[in-house]
Amino acid sequence: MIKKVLKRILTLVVILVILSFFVFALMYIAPGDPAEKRLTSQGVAVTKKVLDAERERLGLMKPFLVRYGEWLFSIIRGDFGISFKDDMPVAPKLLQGLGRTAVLALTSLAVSLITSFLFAVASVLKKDGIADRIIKVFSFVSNSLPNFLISVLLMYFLCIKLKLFPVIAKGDLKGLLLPVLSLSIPMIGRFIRQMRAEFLSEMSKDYVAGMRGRGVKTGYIMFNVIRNSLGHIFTIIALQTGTLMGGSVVIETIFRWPGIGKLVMDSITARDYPVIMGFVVIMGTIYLIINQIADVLSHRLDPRPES
Amino acid sequence: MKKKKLKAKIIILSVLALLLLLMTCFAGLVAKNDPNATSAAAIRTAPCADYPFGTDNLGRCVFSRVLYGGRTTITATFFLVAVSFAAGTLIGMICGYHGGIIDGILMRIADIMLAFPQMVVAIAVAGILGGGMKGAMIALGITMWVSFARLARSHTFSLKKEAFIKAALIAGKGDIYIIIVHILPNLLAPVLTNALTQIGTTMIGLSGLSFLGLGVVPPTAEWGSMISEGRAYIQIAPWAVLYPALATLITIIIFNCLGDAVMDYREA
Amino acid sequence: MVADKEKILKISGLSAAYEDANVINSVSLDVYKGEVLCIVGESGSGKSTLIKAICADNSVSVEEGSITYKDKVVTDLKAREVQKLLGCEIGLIQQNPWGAFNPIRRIDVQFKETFRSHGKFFHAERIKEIFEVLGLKDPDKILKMRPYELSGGMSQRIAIAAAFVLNPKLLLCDEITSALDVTIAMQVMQQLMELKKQQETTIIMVTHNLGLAKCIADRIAIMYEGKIVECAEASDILKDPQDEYTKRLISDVPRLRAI
Amino acid sequence: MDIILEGKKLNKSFKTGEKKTQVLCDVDFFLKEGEVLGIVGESGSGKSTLLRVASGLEKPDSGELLYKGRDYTGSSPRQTGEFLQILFQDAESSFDPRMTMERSIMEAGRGKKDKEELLKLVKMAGLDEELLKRKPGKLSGGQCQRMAIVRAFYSGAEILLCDEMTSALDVSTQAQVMQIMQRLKKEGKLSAVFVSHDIALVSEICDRIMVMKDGRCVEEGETPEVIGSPKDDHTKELIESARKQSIG
Repeated sequence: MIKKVLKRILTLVVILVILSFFVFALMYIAPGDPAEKRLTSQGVAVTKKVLDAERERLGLMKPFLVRYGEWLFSIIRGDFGISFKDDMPVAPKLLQGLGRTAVLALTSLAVSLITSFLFAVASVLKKDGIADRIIKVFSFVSNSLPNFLISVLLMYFLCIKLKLFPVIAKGDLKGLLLPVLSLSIPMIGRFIRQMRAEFLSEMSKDYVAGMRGRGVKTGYIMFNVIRNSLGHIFTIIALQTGTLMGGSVVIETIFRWPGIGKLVMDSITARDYPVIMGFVVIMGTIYLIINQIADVLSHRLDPRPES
Repeated sequence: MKKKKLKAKIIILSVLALLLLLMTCFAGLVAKNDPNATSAAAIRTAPCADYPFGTDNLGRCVFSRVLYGGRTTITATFFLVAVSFAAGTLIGMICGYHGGIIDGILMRIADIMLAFPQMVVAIAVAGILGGGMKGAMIALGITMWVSFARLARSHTFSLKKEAFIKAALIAGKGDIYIIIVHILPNLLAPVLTNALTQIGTTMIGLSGLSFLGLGVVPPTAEWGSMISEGRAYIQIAPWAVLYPALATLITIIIFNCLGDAVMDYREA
Repeated sequence: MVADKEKILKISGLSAAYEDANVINSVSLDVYKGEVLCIVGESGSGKSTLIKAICADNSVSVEEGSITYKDKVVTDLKAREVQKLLGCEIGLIQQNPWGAFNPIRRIDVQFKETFRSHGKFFHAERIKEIFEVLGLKDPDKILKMRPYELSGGMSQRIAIAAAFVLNPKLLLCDEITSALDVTIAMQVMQQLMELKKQQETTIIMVTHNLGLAKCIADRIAIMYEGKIVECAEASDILKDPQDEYTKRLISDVPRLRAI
Repeated sequence: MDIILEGKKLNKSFKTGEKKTQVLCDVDFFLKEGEVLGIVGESGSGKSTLLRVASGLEKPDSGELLYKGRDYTGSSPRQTGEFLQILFQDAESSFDPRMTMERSIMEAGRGKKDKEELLKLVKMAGLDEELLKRKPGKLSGGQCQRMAIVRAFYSGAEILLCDEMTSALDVSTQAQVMQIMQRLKKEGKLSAVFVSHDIALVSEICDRIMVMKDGRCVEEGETPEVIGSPKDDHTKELIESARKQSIG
């Protein structure tokens, strides 16, 4: 058993190293010279001498692999380097942003999971009834709505037309509602469709007919169907967190929610590479860990060897 | 009986999709005004005769920008889906059929690609590489081919066990003949259906990146960036945002509907 | 001899469709208490759909005619009543040996669900008695296992136990040995008959295997393209079949040469 | 009648995870020209594996395979396909779903494009010529299996390896297919290995019978001997079950 766990951790580490190398290499091939940009963005006249001194200070002169090695070890020590924009260490800014993004992302995830689970179960129980059809149409449309579109529509109707909410979120609970709604609606659509498909495929299995043939109550049957589908549902949720991360960047920019997403968007316009790299490494790591957990859970729930 | 109804649905939707493509491709004929021509006099005018969708903050005709923007988004999406489809299916087929080391390496690479959250990678790549549709397409393309590769691999894997492949081996046919004549045709249907469903998601991704300013470089017209530009003055000129938003929604829904209908048809 | 027997099931003029294909047309059949009736037919003859119709499976749409079990008209029962009926009155065993239980949950837990669905308490002794008759050694170990860990023969025996545990009056068996090897199939059949004698259950056995029907059936009904073309005592039907299709069916069965 | 196909001391095992299961243990078999050898056994007895090994689709771990005395143990399906053909249990899936029957059969002809011979074989199999233009999905199981027989003979193979070829068919369709096999046998055109779990069916068509259990050959001999006076307990059990279900 331990062998399996070790193997899993090893793959996790290997992928993380490759992830960091990919991100670092990306910066290397980026157009323009970061040192020059930093100087111009601070309004310093760019002369050869000043430029070389700046490059030296930022360590841009060292060979690529050495710089990558240094950067990797510093990340492991939790030091994400200094921001190009304001020379402040990047790590605290990223972590603080991460905290606020977590609030937004986890609430949206929770909201979406609960609603979509209830709708999925309801639509499977009353298959081809009116409720099922409405839920199918709703989930189809919401699954086709990009979250930036929803936020614009919500802002237009709720803030401007009905004047229920302030246009700029003030970071308080009321301000949280619109961003959460914009993030949740597409997720609810996607979860309902995937969960419903999972339940229906499980319902078509022979053992459900077998249980009905023994007069087992629908409650027990549904419990078994849901229990068997949980494994796949965890994988679906884990994959969905990736899209959720991307979505939160968009939503935070729109609603000015001060999370890591907004931070990275500002740093992109300011060409602040350490922040961008830090963002990708942190998000990549979280995403990997979530997927590994989902993998372990689904194997625990359905121990049958892969047929 | 159910099949007939589904077939009709597919035909209607494909006609709609085609109509959409034609309208955007021949935008020149339909839209009179030049999409990038600004006019100080006509800033933020409401929809009227010569500006059917009104004008935006720089006085550009929203109607022609929606059509030309459609062309950018749809062509970029189709190109991206087509490339990922071709690359993914080819790699998936080879891995599925030969197995062994090639399969091991390529699928490990696919796992690594899938290990990154797609949008996060897209933002990083587009952000660092700088704007332009090319950057956005590379960003999305990196992870998109994987879904096609996985689907093609699993189908090839199950097809390989089928008796008619064994019969072809006994008939003295080589691997390449078997892949092209037997595996590919039987593979096309499921993978093409997947391609249809990918169109909607890709469009969301591309317009999302443009919305963040990481996709299209102004002034070229693109729905995502139009919505992003129009958002600031939504109170005064809502039409500059609502029409591109509507266009995006309708296009995505048509392609998702088409994808769903084809999937149901194949299962019925 | 059969006339004075009490009738447990009456199918009159039943026409039904399955997956929008008209599969049963005007079938009438009476089943008497305590007998073993085998319905023999090839694939597509509608025999499985008939079984599904008897246990009011909602995938079968009844167009005309009715099915009456004792005094209840099964085709008109509401879902709640059907649920009460199935299990303790009408039992069902399917072809897929792993089709009775959820493959990844413990067997005893699932037996509990069956008992509690009928307002009864988990009766371990009763299950072990039936396991004994079915030749299942070490019942305690089996009860703790999960169905996917079992062989086909064992799974089917546990499915039979699950059907008999609530003492149903009428047991429907849909091709229950087709997925098993011939030798195991014969053992399972004998053990099933043993349980039938103990509980005086009436059995309707659907199969494509005429030879198997000969071994266990009191009466045999031949089904072809949704109709019952012939129905008579097992020995009569084999010695001098009346219907053309039955004759051909009997002649087509391979004989053990050089006996 | 000399020996056309032979296998000596064939072994084969499969590795699933850590567990290694031995599926064939030192199995010998031989087939004479114009003769039909029956291989009977229950699931897991290794009868189908033996057939797949003999066909070249799978390689044995050890042992020898001879075709008319020539060793073909390691050869590929392409080479074995010159003198043998396989008939599968699921006949419909032995044809490419997207190709018409005619094209599939022509494919097995290794370049031969002889419409007369094809039509003659189709008539022999009691099938309508029109079926050649259809795809497998539009044919019944029985029709597909008969088309598979046509394909086997069109490819010019001398030996037919039948892997439970009628187990998926109804009794009446099975009888139709077996009639064709009987006619081919009478015309001396059929040398075949017939694998099945149905000992009664095997006894009707095979000259010799081999009984397999857990990867071993437990009994082998002329049909009347094996059926009349079986020596091995497993064979007795098989015959006993078959006799109980026989309609007489």
